[in-house]
Amino acid sequence: MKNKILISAFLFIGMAVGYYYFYNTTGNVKHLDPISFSHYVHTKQHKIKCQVCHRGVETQMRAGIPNIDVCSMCHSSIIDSTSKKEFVIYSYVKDNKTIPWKALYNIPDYVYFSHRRHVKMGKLECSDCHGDMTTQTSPELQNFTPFKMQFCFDCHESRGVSTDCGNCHH
Amino acid sequence: MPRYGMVIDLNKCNQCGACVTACKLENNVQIVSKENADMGRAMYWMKMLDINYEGSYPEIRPTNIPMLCQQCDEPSCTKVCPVRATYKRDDGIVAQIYPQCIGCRYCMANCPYTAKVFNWLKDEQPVENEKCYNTDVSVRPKGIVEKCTFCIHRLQKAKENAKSEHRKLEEDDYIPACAEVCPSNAIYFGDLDDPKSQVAKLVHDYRKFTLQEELGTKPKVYYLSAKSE
Amino acid sequence: MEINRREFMKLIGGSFAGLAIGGAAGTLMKIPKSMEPVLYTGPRKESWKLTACANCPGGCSLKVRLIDEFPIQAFGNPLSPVNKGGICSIGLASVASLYHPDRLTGPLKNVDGKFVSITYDEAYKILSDKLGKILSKNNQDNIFIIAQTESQLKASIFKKFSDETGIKNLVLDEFHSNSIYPYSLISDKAPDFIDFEKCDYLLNFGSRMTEISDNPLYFTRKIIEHRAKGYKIGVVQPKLNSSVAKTDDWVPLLPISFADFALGIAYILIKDEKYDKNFVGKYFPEFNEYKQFVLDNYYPEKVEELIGVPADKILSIGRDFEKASAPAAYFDESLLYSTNGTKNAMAIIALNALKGFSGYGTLKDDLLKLESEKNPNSKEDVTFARFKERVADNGSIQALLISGSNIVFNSPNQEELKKQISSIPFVASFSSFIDETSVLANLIIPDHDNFERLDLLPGESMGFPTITVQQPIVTPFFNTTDTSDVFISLMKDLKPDVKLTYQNYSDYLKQIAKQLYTNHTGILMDQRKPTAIENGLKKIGWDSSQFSGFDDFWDGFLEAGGWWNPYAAKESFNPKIEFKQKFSKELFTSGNATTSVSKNKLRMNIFRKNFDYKGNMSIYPVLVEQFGSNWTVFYELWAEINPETAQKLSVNDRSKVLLRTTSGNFPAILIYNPSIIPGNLDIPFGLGHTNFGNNCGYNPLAYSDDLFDRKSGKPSFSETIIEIVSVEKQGESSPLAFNNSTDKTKVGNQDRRTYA
Amino acid sequence: MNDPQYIDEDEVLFRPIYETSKSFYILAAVLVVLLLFGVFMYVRQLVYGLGVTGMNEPVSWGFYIITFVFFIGISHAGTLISAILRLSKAEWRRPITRMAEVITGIVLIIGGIHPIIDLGRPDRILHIFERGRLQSPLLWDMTSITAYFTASTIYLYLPLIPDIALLRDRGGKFNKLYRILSWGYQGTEKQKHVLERAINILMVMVIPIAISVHTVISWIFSMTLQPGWHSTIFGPYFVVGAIFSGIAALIIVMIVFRKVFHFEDYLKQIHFNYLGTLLLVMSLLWFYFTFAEYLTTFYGHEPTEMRVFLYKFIGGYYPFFWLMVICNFLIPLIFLTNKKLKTIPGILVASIAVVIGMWLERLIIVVPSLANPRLPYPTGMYIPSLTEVSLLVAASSAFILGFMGFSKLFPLISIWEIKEGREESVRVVSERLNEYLPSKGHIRK
Repeated sequence: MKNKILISAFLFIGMAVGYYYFYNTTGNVKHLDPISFSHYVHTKQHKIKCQVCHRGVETQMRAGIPNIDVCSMCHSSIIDSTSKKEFVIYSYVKDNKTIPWKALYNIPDYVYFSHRRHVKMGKLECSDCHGDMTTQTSPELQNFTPFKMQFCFDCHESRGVSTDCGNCHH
Repeated sequence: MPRYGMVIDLNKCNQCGACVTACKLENNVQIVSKENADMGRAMYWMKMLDINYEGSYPEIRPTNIPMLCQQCDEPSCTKVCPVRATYKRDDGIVAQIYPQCIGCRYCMANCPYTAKVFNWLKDEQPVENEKCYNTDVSVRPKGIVEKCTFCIHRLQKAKENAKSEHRKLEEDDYIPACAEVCPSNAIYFGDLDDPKSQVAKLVHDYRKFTLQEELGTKPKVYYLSAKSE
Repeated sequence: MEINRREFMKLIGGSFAGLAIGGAAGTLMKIPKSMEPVLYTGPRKESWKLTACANCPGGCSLKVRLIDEFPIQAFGNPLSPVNKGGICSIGLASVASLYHPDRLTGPLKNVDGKFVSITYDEAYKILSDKLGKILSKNNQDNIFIIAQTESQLKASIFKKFSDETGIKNLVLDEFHSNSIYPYSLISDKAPDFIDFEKCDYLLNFGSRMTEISDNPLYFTRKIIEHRAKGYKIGVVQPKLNSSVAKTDDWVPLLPISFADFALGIAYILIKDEKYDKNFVGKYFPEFNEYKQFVLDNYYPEKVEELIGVPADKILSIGRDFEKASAPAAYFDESLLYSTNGTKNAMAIIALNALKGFSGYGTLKDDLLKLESEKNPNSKEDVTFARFKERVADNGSIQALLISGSNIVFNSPNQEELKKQISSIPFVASFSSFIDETSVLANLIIPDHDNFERLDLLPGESMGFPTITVQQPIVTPFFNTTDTSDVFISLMKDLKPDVKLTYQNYSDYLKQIAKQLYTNHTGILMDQRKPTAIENGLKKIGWDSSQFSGFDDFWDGFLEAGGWWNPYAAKESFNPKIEFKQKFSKELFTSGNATTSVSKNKLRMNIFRKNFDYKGNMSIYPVLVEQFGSNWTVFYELWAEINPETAQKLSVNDRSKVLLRTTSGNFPAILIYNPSIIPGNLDIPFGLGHTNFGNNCGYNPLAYSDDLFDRKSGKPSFSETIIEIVSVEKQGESSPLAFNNSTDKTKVGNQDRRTYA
Repeated sequence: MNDPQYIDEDEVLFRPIYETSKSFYILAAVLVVLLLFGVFMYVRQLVYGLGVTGMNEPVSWGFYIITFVFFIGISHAGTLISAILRLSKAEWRRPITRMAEVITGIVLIIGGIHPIIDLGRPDRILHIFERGRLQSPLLWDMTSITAYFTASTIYLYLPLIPDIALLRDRGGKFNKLYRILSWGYQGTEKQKHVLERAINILMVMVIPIAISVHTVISWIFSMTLQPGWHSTIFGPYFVVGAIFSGIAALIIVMIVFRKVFHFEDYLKQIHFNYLGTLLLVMSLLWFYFTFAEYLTTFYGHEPTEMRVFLYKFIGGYYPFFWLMVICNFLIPLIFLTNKKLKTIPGILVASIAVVIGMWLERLIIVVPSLANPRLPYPTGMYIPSLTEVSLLVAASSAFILGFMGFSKLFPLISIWEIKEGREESVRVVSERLNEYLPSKGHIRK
């Protein structure tokens, strides 16, 4: 009897988990990038600013994920021949191939979100939403923040920014 | 706070239909198949309302009206929405929040202008149109209600651009697609509360009328009748 | 609580089953519609580029929106004097053609009825070998070129080609040249524009000025202004369409009787002696004969008897025309779509001559020195009529080159024409699609899309010269070639001794543009507002713009999207009118328009919709859906009928009917429209493509009788007798092509050729 | 409770629980198939979208909303009738109340699901709770239906407790279930007293809730600006219609079970006569409301209203309109006023006609108004698709299945009330009569 209850409980939990997992696709999707990119090396060691690679962050809606046109600025030749990683990036640059980065932060198409507005005009730090990337030595596997509307909402409310639905949804 | 409104001069409109096309393309409005169109599910946020004829042959002239969401000041659709998927913004635009909508179609039933459309089926767009989707506007999934929003995505962008240039939003910054493309400049758009704007002047024109005035919905889309005398 | 192995397995199984059920439910409930945006990972950088719309002769400047270098939307360029930010439906939709799944991705060769992909070099070799062989046997007369292009510069390349190679049979099926064609028959030149500054009465004969004309958007604005000034507009049109809706007088008349009407108006002018005696004496040598002819035959009552327009209507319009100080009787290409087309045009030109062409103007200087004008022997244009004669004469044409024209779709009697064309030994097409015509070709070398091509679109219809640049805003997606380049290299290969000052088409365009630079006139279509001093300087033809050199000018030209000269000198239009034939009853006997249509025999009046004059609207899904949306008819052909006529025939509104002409039966939905001429059945043109686009509906032209204007060869749109055979049951509908367009991207091994 | 006398007396009422015939299984199988087909069609609708229905642009509500209003209407059978009868101490109510209450319970579930079926995005149903807006009549509706469902379920359950106790004491299958559900009811005086009090409180409570439910449903329509809907009498009109269809459904259920389970001793001609009279009264009342509604429309002659009016009377929906009038008014009038026809089969015919007629009435209310919008937009035609029809069939089979299931678990006629009636009602009624009848001595004096 008790086991039956237990089994049905498991069944129910399984259903809930499955439903949630398949229904809820925004965020928390594990994936692997083709290159084990280290933010730490770039930002801390080489003192490169975020907007150098994420070029649209202050001028555009999208910050943009850099591709070989950006990478080749430094990696047009092998800088450190001992690094295996560098060979990988160089091979992409050499073959003029697009690096198949995986976008971790995806915003649904019905949301209007502009980096320029938040970074340039709203004077937010990158780390406010993305966490401190300068310490990351490998690509992130999880969103720093769950990009749910509540997250936007809390911030907007605490800063007294408009929370009118039509300002962000289209 | 502005109060956006539109004036359509029927004396200038020659029914070319550019506004209809522009609206469909700007807002990624679905193109439906023949079966659905025949059932009355063709989706138009802006449509040329059926032609009426005045007079008798050969002294006969068509009258028709480019019809869009009337953006009422007293909208009847927002009252009945159970989840606040449609509501009136402070600037007068009756917005439709797609991820909120549960698809009960109560607002459609209560719109005296039949201006709302519903996504009956999942969209199967022709490839050529899919590639030309406007990235500023979401593609609505099946099962939700949509309607003209005065191209609210253009307002979102215009506001940001104005702010980045440290100036106020000017009249030319924000204009819906239909008004932009109209070849005969029959569609005026602007702030009704700004006495300097053209729409504010035109709504006092003696030819002005609104649709279904008696219902008290106070549309913000005004028409200037075709009588020129 | 103890759990044994079995229980444990049950637990695991239970949770997995739960996962499966929940997952299935979750996926189901999610209602998967996360449309992967086309360029999802890109930075979605927005940019705007200017180009020109080449879908009609208007030459509107387009402002194209690109996301990550891919065009997605087109709007009107507000700085262009042509369209001032306005744009029509077809211009808006035009981006879609770039991504059309049916677009050809490279040259094709027809091998035993199947199209096989080949490289450009192979294709070019076949073409030049074939032409070289024919030319070497001095069979120039057996080669035909049919070219349709909105660009006069491209047309001049074709002319140059025909001059150099001696191929006289060049049919330029271009809106502009068609509209001035009737002038070439009776006068030494054609007017450039309606002078709206002077013109105070406009009588429009059959031109759909605001939709399908020389410059629809300009006319749209001008007609509103014209009326706002208090001037009248009269229209003689077979259908109450949007060009008529905002005018003062509408004379419902079929094109076949336009000449009678024009002569009726002329009668009033002559009788009232209100014509321009000065002009007539100077430029109209045969006036007395003309006068006598009109006075004898076209008194209003007679005209009423002939064409059924009430005499008082003729009188009132005639009085309006004669009262006006600068009236213009306007017509354009549309007029030629009638068996009487050229005659009508001549009568209208004569009518204008009575008022000294005072409503028209012309530019003092020719805008550009085009290539072909150096050769006077290309004056005489070959028309479709000649092609029809020759193609009917089996075996006499050895090669046919078709560029930009879908003649099969645009002709009546299509089955016959198809047979005739496929009997030609060598047919080369430069179409981007496998359309009704190119399916018959042996060789297809696809042209660029409008957004991938460099071209200049000059225009003079506004009273000042404009040149809009059509420039490549994307690098060509596929292995396509600009047709002009093909012809230029053909010219070089076939006639090696020809000295060309340019290597390719863009060189040629630069040469032309250099004329603008060296002339130092006009301004670019950019935002710079010239000062008063600059204005003064420009008026006398001195350009103060500081360009460091031609390259600088060229860059600015491309960036601004065009050039115009608002200060161009105009002059009034004084042509010499010479009727080569004497006025005679044979020339001006009216068509049998008034012969009463018996019982259920109706006149089929084909009309064009949606700015679509080439019949290629079908490749834009958004326009196809919108085609009949005013009548809530979708993806289907409809026929409009006057309710009174319909009641006599006892057919109901919105009933499905089967229509019969001598060429066959086709279904349509009958629609009551009180503005239709009684006895007419108005059917839209544009649907019914069998090879590309949305192959829905029917092409009424395919069912028309083979009637055409004997001079220009243009098919008649309004003279076929049609019959309502039966009222069909509901349910039958034409197939819709949306869903089966998946495999069309692979064009190479398709079996589309029906005539092997 | 082991007294054999009682068991013998009402044994026929227990029999359906213990004896199941072959035809029961066959019927159940058929109904389950129909139900599953409906479920399949619904899943299909989930996958392809609401486009699989026949709804379209102006006619954005169809069968689902009609069925919803119809089923919620039928739910009034139950609680309202049984509560009113209980309240008025009508002794003939005793064998009826249980069935009436069961109808309410089952039908409310089925009806309540329909708005969800109608949603374009059922996965977002929780938005109603998260971000609900009280301005929307839809939300009032949801609140009142939930309240009504809760109240009526309890109202069904409470009078069931003594019977469950009886079943528990008899032993046999489902004993565990009965033990849990009977809450240790032993029939002591105190328990009886508490139970009766609870029933009394609930029966007073249920009546306003029930009336509010249908009024609120009518408000979904009458709060809008649509011609043909924007009417003040919609509230009472809907309530009357609801009770009307409820009684008809109750009569059908009673006649069917009387025949199937041989309840002839309990459900006698007199019950049907009384209910038939009630049905006749409601029919007349319904006609009065309908007449008033359409006469004012016709007399006022407001163009948009007239378009809807004419659409119903002579336009596209005229067959349905006149069929509704025949079903709801003429047939009941003929069968229920004529003594010869007012037999049990006659009453059955009238009731079936009324059920069909009332469904048509909902159709007549919902569709023509939507099909004739105010602006001269091409009017829409509504033709239901297979999905909608199969879901209607599935809803009906669910209703029957629910009843069949209930009959296998619990007695369909309240045994303890019958018993109580047999024991006490003669005394109670005579006492009551004596209270308000003038005594014989009075006359003499």
